[in-house]
Amino acid sequence: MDLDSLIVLAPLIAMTVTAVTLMLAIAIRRNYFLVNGIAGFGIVLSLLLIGPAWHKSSLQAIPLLNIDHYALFFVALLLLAGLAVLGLCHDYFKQREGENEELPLLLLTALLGGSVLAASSHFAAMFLGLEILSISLFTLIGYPVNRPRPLEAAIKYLVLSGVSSAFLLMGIALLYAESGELDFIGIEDFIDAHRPLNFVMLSGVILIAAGLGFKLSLAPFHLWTPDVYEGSPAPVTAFIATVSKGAVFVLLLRLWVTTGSYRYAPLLTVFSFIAMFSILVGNLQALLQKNIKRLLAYSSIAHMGYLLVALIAGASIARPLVIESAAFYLVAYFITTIGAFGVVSVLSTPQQEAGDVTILRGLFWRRPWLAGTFTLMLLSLAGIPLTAGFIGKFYVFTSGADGRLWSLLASVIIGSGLGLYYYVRIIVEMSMNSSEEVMSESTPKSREWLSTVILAALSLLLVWFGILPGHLIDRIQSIAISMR
Amino acid sequence: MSAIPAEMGLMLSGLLFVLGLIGVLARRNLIMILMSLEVMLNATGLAFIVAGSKWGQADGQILFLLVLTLAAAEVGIGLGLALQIFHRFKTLDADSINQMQG
Amino acid sequence: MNAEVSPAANLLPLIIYFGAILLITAAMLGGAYLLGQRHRAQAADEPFESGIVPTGDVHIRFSVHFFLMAIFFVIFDMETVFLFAWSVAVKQAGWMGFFEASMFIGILIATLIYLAAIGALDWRTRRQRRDAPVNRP
Amino acid sequence: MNAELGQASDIVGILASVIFVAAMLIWVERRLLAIWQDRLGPNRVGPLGLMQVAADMIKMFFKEDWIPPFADKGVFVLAPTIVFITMLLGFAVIPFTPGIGIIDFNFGLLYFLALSSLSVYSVVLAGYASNNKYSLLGGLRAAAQTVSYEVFMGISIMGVVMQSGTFNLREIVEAQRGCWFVVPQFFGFIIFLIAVIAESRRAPLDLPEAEQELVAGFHTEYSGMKFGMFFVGEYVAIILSSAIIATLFFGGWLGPWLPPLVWFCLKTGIGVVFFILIRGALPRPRYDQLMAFGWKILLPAGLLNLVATGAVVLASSG
Amino acid sequence: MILSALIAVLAVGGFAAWISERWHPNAPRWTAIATLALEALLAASQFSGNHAAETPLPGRSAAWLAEVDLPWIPRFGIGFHLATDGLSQLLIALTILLGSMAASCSWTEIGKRTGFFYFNLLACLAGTVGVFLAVDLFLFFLFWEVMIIPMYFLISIWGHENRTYAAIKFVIFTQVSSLLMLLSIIVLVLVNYHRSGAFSFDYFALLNVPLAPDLADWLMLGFLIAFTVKLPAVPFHTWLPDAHTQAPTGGSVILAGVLLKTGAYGLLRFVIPLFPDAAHRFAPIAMTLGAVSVLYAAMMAYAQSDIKRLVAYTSVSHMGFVLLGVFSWNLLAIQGAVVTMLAHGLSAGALFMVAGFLQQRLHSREFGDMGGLWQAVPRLSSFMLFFVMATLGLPGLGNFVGEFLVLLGAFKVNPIVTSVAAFALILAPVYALVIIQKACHGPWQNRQPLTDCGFRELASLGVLVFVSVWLGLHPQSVLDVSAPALRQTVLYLNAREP
Repeated sequence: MDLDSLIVLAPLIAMTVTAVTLMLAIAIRRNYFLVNGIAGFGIVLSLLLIGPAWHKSSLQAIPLLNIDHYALFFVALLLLAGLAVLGLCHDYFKQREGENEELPLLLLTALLGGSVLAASSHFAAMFLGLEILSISLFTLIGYPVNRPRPLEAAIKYLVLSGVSSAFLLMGIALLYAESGELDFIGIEDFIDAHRPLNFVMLSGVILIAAGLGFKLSLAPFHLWTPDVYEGSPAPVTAFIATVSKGAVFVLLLRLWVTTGSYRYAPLLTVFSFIAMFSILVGNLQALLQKNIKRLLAYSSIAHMGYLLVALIAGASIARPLVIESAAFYLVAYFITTIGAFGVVSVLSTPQQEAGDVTILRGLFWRRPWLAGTFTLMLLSLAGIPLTAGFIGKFYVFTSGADGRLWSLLASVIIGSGLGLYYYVRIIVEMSMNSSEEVMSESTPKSREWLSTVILAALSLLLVWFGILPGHLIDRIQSIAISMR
Repeated sequence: MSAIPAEMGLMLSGLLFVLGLIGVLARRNLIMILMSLEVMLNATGLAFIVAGSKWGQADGQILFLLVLTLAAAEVGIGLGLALQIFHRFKTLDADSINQMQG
Repeated sequence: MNAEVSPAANLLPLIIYFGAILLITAAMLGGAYLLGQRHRAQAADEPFESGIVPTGDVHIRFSVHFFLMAIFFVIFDMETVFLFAWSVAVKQAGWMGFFEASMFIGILIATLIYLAAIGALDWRTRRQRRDAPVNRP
Repeated sequence: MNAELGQASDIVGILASVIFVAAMLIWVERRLLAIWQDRLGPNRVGPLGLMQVAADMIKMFFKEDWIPPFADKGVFVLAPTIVFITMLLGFAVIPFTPGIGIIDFNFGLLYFLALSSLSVYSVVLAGYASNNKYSLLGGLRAAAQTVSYEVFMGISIMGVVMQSGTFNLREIVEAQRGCWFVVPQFFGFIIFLIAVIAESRRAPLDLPEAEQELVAGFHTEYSGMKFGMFFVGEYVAIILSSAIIATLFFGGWLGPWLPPLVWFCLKTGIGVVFFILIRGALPRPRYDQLMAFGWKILLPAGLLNLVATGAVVLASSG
Repeated sequence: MILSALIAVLAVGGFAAWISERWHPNAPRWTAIATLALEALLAASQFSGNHAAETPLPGRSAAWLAEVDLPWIPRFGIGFHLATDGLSQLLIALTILLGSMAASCSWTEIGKRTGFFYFNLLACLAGTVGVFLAVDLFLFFLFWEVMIIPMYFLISIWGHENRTYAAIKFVIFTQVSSLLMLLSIIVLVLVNYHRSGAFSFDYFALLNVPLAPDLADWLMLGFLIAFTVKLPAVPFHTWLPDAHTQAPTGGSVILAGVLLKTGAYGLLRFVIPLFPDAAHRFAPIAMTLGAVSVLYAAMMAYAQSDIKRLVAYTSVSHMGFVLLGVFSWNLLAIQGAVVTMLAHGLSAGALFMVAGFLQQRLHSREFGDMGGLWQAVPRLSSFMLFFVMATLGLPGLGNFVGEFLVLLGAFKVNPIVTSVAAFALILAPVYALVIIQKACHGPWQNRQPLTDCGFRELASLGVLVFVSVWLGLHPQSVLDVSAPALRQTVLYLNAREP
């Protein structure tokens, strides 16, 4: 390992060092603001270090990690998301009793895991990243231990995530037994040499798909999602929905593209069914929900389905377009989801987690800016123009149409229609006249200025990328082309 | 271990894996579920060892160590959560903990 | 190990040794069972609690520290495994490996400091802690 | 592979002598303690009370083989055999002399560590199966103590492994031709010594069975031969620990003039006597002190020792 | 640049209206009026500056009068490309007129959150103007969607009792259908991309893409469904009665007067030029749908007891004429369709205004609560009578001209369907009479006296009467403006026909 590799790895190292520093800082003195400050500083530092890494990033730093532009772009995205979530957490947990200093620490380790995942080019790294991420998430979800819901969510997530990890590992083991390779590139060579898909390989790949499907909450494996979303503290939910899923998707995309799994037609069929299923099930179930977080959970299932459409389209369209579509969609999805859960987080009080839709009634007239932000986020989720979500959906449509996936596109359209119904229903709820007793509720504004800043920034980004996506597209295009 | 064919080892680990999965699905006690989870993870560990020895590489064993670490971490947090759950719900029965539905 | 000798043959002495130990154990227990006297008395069938009549349930609630200790053990024991691997290969791994291992150990020690600071390693009861607050690290 | 190892004579000889010595230790310990405490000790049965062991043995065989009706019977019987068997099994890898020993195992040290951790089952199961509050608490204490010190034990001897570059106990002995490892690995030795005492739950670290608090801890409900197994198991553990210490830190069979076997027995014997001396000399710490000491001092010390050793090994190997 | 200003003024005015509520609750109203006045000035200067084919754009056919073309998302060849021809000019003029009407009739009706109301109103108008101007398909789609959301807010916040249901239905119908259109656009672009190697969403670049017949059919269908939903034609019309009925008066006016026209505009601007062959194959079905709409909606109108609902069904009926005309494939019928669009915008808008004024006074839209209005509010009733007559196609008013031209043109192509549609000329008086009879005649049964039209109402309705009469008496002025554009459309048809 020489200096160059060190530079390339610097963002990850910075995160690790920050995490350890945080731990020691807590050991010396518990101070919520200090700890949050250090964490924020660490994330910003990592973000800054991405700059030098970007110029050196053509090399495979260590055998396990391939820190190319693709990885760095997503690491940056994850870090930014982490920063936003950290801000939301700061306001959310400020008022809550208990020792909340460890939260940023866990957030950092989870981010580290996600970043490793985004950069991994080897099953061992992938496994490590995934587990660092998941294990941090267990604790993050169950962080408010004195409330039953988070506990329930945490144990559910733990068990199901454990099962999915086991699936994933078994799949990797089977692949390894068959090919003798744990490297993505090695697997590609293997696939090159032995075209037919035998039983062991197939079961291995299916198990891996199931394992990743769990983490992405794709349809037959989605059962944990609503409960976990509902039970987790709102900022943590934002984290799960974005960083965790995003990192896994980034990995899935790299796995597919580098190993050339597109060659196996049966896999495409399986994935198509998963995508269709996710879109339909997610949207249909979301129709029935009365709880915002559950609703967003089902909607995120559907969104993962949309993303998968872009992935599947890769079988027959140019590779850069696939990566471009997925990347833009992810960016839009990140902004939107964090924004939406950010609003939920701001609405939550230490006494009561914002959940039921009725809590939104009349929000437009009580807190117009908050309601406006939420509306914007919902419109973006629904894919209405002038928001980033629309450009994302446009990308999905383009790649799907280019790949001639008509049935999938049909389900995307049906899903969007259904989606519109429940998104709009929330907007309706917000624009209803609220009863007077709710009106009189005090709105302590000063305590959540950080959340306000974050939400404002997210809204601006959302509209900016919706109206002038050119810059982002250029950047994404360059990473899409640079990926081997 | 060259005396034992790799297929047998894989089958054994597959069997353990399925047993663990059945345990996770069928058991109602949280501790039992966690234990079944461990069985699943260890089954994958076995599969790695078998695969590694089939190719004569150390990679399988290294991954086995990683799997063990994961299992340890998972069970650590899992038991911690189980303790809190028992403290709060006065039970470890998975069905009575399941309050969120829909 | 010698590659030509099959593992089973290699382990043969150990297996015989194990068999012998089992035999001895069985002989000791079996002999005692056969030779031992029998008697019945009412008090003998009660759990021993320093000579008084046992009270309460056996399933007492015990300190959460036992539990913490179990978790720490599981985690730290796993970490030592990695150190074991480094120990045998310390020369092959070279200085690079040394730095990596030092980082690993550094993080472990940082964790220990953290655990000590939050009081997770403090077994004293609340009363003991109150009586001797100076001792607190 | 050393073809001389693992002969039938080795197996029988080792087994017999270990059990014999362990039994004799009952007498030795009582005599020695008595001497240090300025009293007589067992001296009625046979010359110097030497036949005391035989008498105890016979007594045990004829005592009632009592299994409490409230106990979990299968586990209750199983528990004492575990410690007995695992400790005896530990001798399989001990390199008595270049030609004596049961097996030459490449991972001998790991094997020893594995067996010594298995012995914790014995106390936990005994505590659980007895269905007695004292037993349960004792068992838990024992478990916590044993597993904690196991971590430090493993780490403390890794310095030795580093210097010799192997887990094979025979090669470790050979590596000490120049200098006994007790010199460069003095810290490791101290940690290991403490860990071993805690591991075998000997006084002064016998908190799990501290009679003032817990009657007799996990073996409160045991009597007769099953109690005897715990009892003998403990002595076997002492011998095993001494043998390992001799092997790892004091050059095993190495030594001038005398034959290897004698050297080995001598070193082991000194170790055993030292253990007994410690029991007689030191007071028992409080349980929280014991645990805190382990985690807060021994573990970091062990880790630092490891780092330092690594640096030294690397520096000296160029 | 005036073209971009046309959109920007409305958008900025909308925000200004929203913010101005802070100082005075009345300020948004004046801001809206001022914005619309400015918009009218801009439009007038734009349209008078280059009249009817005198200044053709270089490289474009004669019909195009002005354009703005800025790069926007170069990755996909998307540009901010606006252009105008006679057709869009007419529709923009209609939009501005009805926008002012909507602003005026909301003056007293909307008491709460006026800022946000006028913001939505103006935003919706901005979107509509954008739709009429955009010649980049991506941009068109964008404006198409943008005009829906404010309208949704208008209905769901200020609407009547059943507003939530109506608003959601409206959004879902229009959105899902527009997604089909988006898909068609993308596929069309991709076909062009694979042929030429460059992405382009430009209308002019996509005009001459050769398509396989069945692909063309599917793509055309995607556009057609989006436009017929908006139009609406019969199978897709069910959102309209709900939306119109539940919307506040201003919303109804915009919805009926302007938004429906975007569907017809889309047919003329996109469906026929982009897919002439496919459209031609589809023409008989479309005409049948048109005829069915005409008749079915007229019959439904007859059965209504809610005045706004009745007017809503008459809209469907009139839009059936438009569909019929557009697919009749000759200049006469298409001209008729355009005139019908304008005339219907005026008459239906006015009727919704009347209905709104009545509701403000009676707090009901049911005919059962009316009757005898002649005595109570004579001026309002006479306006009502006038516009009902306009709706049923009284000669001398705009609707008559439009329907007559459509039937005339369509008869040449498909006599049977045309004859069936002509039945509507009989049905229309029937429902018209229903309105007059139930609402105006009979005894003034009840209750407190009502105030008749105020100056504001009088002025607004008066303007509409004037324009309507002018359209009926001097349709040639309108026909002249739209002729070059429509002739171009017909040219596409004839060029492609085998």
